Amino acid sequence: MSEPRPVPAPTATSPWDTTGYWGPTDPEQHPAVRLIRERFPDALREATVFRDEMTIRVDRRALRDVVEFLRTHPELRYNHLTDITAVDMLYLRERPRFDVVVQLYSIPRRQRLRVKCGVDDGETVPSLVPIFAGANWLERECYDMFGIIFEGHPDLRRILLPEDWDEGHPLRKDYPLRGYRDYVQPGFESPAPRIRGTLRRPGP
Amino acid sequence: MIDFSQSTPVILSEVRQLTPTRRELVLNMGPQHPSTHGVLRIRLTLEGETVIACDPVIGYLHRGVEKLGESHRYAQFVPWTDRTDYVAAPSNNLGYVLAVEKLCGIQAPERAQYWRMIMAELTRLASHLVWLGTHALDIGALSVSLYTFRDRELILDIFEKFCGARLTTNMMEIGGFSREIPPELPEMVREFCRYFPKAIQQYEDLLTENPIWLARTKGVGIIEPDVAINYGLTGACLRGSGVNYDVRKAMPYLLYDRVEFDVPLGTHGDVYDRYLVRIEEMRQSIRIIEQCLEQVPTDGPLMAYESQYVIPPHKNVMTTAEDMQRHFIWVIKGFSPPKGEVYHAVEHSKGELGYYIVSDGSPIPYRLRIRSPDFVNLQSLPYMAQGAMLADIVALIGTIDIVLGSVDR
Amino acid sequence: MTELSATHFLLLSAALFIIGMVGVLTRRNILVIFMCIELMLNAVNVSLIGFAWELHQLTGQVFALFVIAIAAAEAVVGLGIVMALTRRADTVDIDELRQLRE
Amino acid sequence: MSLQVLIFSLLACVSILGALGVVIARNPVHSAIGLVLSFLNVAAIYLIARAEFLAVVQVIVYAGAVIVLVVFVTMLVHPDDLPEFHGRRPLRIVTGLVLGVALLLEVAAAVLTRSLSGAPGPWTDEAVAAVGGNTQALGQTLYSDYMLAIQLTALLLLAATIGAIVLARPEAVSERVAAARRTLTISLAHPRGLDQPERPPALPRPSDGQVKPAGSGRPIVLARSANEFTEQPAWGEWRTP
Amino acid sequence: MDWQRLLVSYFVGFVLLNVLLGLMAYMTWFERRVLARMQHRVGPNRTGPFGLLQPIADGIKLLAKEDIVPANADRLVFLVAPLLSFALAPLGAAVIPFGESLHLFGLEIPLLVADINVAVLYVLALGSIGVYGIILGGYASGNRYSLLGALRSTAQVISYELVLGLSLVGVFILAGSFSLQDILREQQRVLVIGPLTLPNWYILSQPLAFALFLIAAVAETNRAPFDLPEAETELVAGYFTEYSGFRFSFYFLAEYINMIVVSLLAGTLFVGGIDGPFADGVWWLALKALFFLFFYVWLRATLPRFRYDQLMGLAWKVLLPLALLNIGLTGLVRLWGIGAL
Repeated sequence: MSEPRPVPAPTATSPWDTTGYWGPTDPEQHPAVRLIRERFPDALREATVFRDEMTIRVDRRALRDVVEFLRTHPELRYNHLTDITAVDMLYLRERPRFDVVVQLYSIPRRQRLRVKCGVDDGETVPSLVPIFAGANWLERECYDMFGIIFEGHPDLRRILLPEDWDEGHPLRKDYPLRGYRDYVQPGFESPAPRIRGTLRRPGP
Repeated sequence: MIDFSQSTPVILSEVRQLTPTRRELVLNMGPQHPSTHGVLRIRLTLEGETVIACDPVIGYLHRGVEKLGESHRYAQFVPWTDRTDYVAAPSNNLGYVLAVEKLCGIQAPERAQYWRMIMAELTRLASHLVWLGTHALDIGALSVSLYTFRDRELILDIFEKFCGARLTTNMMEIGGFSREIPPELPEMVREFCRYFPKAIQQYEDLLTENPIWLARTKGVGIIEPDVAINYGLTGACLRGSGVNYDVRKAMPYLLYDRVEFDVPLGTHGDVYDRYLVRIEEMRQSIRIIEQCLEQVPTDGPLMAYESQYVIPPHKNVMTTAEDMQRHFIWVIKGFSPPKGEVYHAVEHSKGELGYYIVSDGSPIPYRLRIRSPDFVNLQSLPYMAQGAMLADIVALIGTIDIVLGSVDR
Repeated sequence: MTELSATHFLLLSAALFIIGMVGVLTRRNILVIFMCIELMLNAVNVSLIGFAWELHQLTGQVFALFVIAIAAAEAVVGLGIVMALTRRADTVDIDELRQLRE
Repeated sequence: MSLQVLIFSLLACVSILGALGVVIARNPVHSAIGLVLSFLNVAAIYLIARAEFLAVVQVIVYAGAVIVLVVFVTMLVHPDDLPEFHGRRPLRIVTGLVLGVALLLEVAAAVLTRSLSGAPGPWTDEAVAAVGGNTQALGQTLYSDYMLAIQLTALLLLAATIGAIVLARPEAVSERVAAARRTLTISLAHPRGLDQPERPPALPRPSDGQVKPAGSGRPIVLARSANEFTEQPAWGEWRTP
Repeated sequence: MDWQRLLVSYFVGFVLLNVLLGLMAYMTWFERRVLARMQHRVGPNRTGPFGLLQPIADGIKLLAKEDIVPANADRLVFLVAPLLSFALAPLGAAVIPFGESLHLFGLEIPLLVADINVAVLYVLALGSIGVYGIILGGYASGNRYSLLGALRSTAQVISYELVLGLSLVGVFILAGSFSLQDILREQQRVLVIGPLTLPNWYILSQPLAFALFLIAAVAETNRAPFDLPEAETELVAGYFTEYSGFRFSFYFLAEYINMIVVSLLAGTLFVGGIDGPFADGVWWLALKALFFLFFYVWLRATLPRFRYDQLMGLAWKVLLPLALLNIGLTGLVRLWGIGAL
């Protein structure tokens, strides 16, 4: 049995590289990169393109300012917050541990943009809630799943997991797939014996 | 002229703790409640019947689909997408499959793309029918729900003919379709397209001019366009407010740039407008399906067979050693897309459904994020519920069109 | 007392009236006081009807009718006052602010 | 003892028990149940006294409207909000009881030793039957001899209605919502916050070909391309004034 | 002699009660079948021929269910409230005339339990007492949905009873009596307008009152589109959320019996009751009542539900002024003798 054929490298002719929905594929040509470089020379870390998707990495402290700038600048107008999420980079790099990923979309210009910032455990990211009301639940979900603290969020509490969930943040890479222990519903701690097919309710 | 795209700035007032005064009544609506469309729970603070505060509590159907995605191979995850928005499974499949194809840099053949469009639009119809039925039922119109579910059966029959399953279809495959289209399917779809406009007319006869329906929906749950954008709404919730954002038009995927259709926009942004918009969307979907049926080639490949990322054709597996090996590896080990990250969105029946995939070059996604539309749309419920009556809450939940499997993932 | 006479009615009326009066004097819940007042008004009606019956007069019934009408009016106003009072007693911040301003 | 007296005594006893229930029950709703019981029995006693119309009116007005309203208010208000008229002082209770018993004895003595006075009226049973029944007889009396009184009663009811409406009028909903917006945020991260945006000038209407009448005089706009209505929404009225 | 009449009355009442209960059971069957037809369904068709045994099966099922009392319920009130509702429901039928007297075994058996001269007021009084079953049940359940349902019901019933009563005043003015016998007798006369010969049914002379009565009656019986006290999509089941088993079935029975009684009343008051072409008789009343019952089901299949404030607004801002207008017009017509045909 022979080795499988190696995976071919994606070619530039792939149909996905020319959609144009993310602006120019050359970072130098991209208006967002150019304007951020002018406005926030210190904050811009890098700009990368994969499959025509433009990703800008900024300093975490400048995230809110950059997004606000992207939203209000008349040439950019990324006015629609599509998504906020995070990636646990535990197995991919040393530090910082997480990437916070913000997907933006400009309704009038019909272009997307991805803004990223790295954040380590214990560090905070400025919340986007003062700019986008829609960031509320998305940031809560990030906090719930990764434990990333968003500074300035008005109501940072768990959203998908129960409020009394005390065992860390499940989308972290070091979180076991089946959890640390079986979840026991409060009030059902002792195994209830089944009597004649019905579940006996535990007493008060 | 206002600069509409730069919506009004958000000024945060202080957070109100949900401790009721004595005049107020806290009502826990859900998670087991007939009209919260599943296991949504809403903590309502009422004064009389007027809603003072509204705090949706979600997560009762959280199954950790994203975490599961990080432990399944790419092709194995497709059935999981069915389970997120279970009333519109093929659209979920489509979003995920397109994201993986983008990550791999492959594209399905033209014929498969047309059939994907047909199936996606049929899914939109099925999902809108479920929405219309439950929405009308919430407001008290009993019969509409039975009519819509009757017609949804026809769509599910088409799905069953196409892939054997009705609800969780697992229909799309990475690279196209590996099985031939059943020969009688086009006629079935055509028959449905001939029938369905009459059904829409029937629903409209019951609701559109009904004075009680108007009283219950007009002027209720208004979202201004700037607020809608600020909340990140998509789908009919955004278009009901008059903002033209439809992923099919704005950034066409598949072959949506080859078909003609209009994007309906509301003019008042209330529950009634979102109802009108969705009704019109159903008509436009029929238009798209009819055009697709005209344009789709009758034969041709359905799968990007030449690629490494797709399952080899069944016939070749049986006859050639090389394809048998490929098949074996594909099934046992999966395939490894290049390192990178992609975000791909499709216009789901509820809004923009996006899949954000980070690949580290292994056969398993490093991170798989589902941007579900109703999760984001549901955030606008407290805004709409402000000062509404208790009975409006069910209309508002209905108008957002949530499926808790998709909200909680 | 073997035949029914106005005396029976008067005794019943007296009993109801005095129970109502004791209620007004001893209870502190305004709604119960309110009900006791209704009870007293009703007791008056009983005696009116009793007399009307014994004397073959309709005047008693007419007066009872007026008493009922007045009781209804009284109930409406009284309950309105209760509602207004509770609204005032329960001060949400808005009310306090308004009171401070004035 | 005739059957009539027996029935009367039975009804009177239940009625008094109900009345006692009003005074004794701790829960105002239980008090109301007692009151309804008492009223229903009194209505039955009215039937014995040949006052059918009054019996029905008693049920409709007292049991069906007044007490229902009381129960309604009881369920609506929080008991702690109710103003307290006087404290639970035992002295007052004892005084009330003693006073009540004394008065009862006094009145009973007066009633039992009374000498009948007053001339019998014309409305014997036969006379009532001749005009068609109690209702008709009452109506004739009411609308001839007591015309002014009934007009005054109507006026009184009108005044009471207006007074009650004024008293119980809630703040207008819009006012309440505005107050809520001022002091409390309904949603966390409310997009409007404190400021109301300025009312923008009239927006350009979409061209007629795109406007499709959809229902109830309201159009929807059909966007043909992706570029329209992205800068400006197809928003008919920005906000109704 | 008096004792004999009393016994006969009791007997007629007993028969009527049983007939009503049977009718109520088959009303549920009728509603389910008709609703199913309107919704492209089949409805119950497995229990017996055409599903005719379905109500019996339902009854057995409900009786066999556990009778649950919630922990924080007001126990006594909770237990008594459904009985109250149920006990009051059939009483209204006692004053409805089902025909002339029968002569059997030398006895005169009137097809009417009680002829009282305030019959219509009596029915209204029963309606106003009947609301206690709902209020107390909702209050005693110790559940917020129930409480909201009870509050809604209170406000709704008070408002619509007013409309119901006022809509009937026109009929009283024309008939000059509260007695259903008299009203019926008035309607049996023949109205001759030129070449036309019409029955003197009050639906012809009081169409506005009839419409108002119909609307208010639907609201009074808490049926769609006025079924707010039990709006299942908002309040789960409103005031009977916590009820189960036979206590639930009491509320259910009461609702359907109320529907039947109101239909009979509408048939008697406005369309001539037992009066009809060919041969007068109880079948005409049954036919008319059946039409009203069908109307109930029809409404339920067609219309969405009102909102609470819209419901109250409808009662006080639309129906009440219309009812007053109707009274004024009828009074004027009566006064000037035009109506004395």
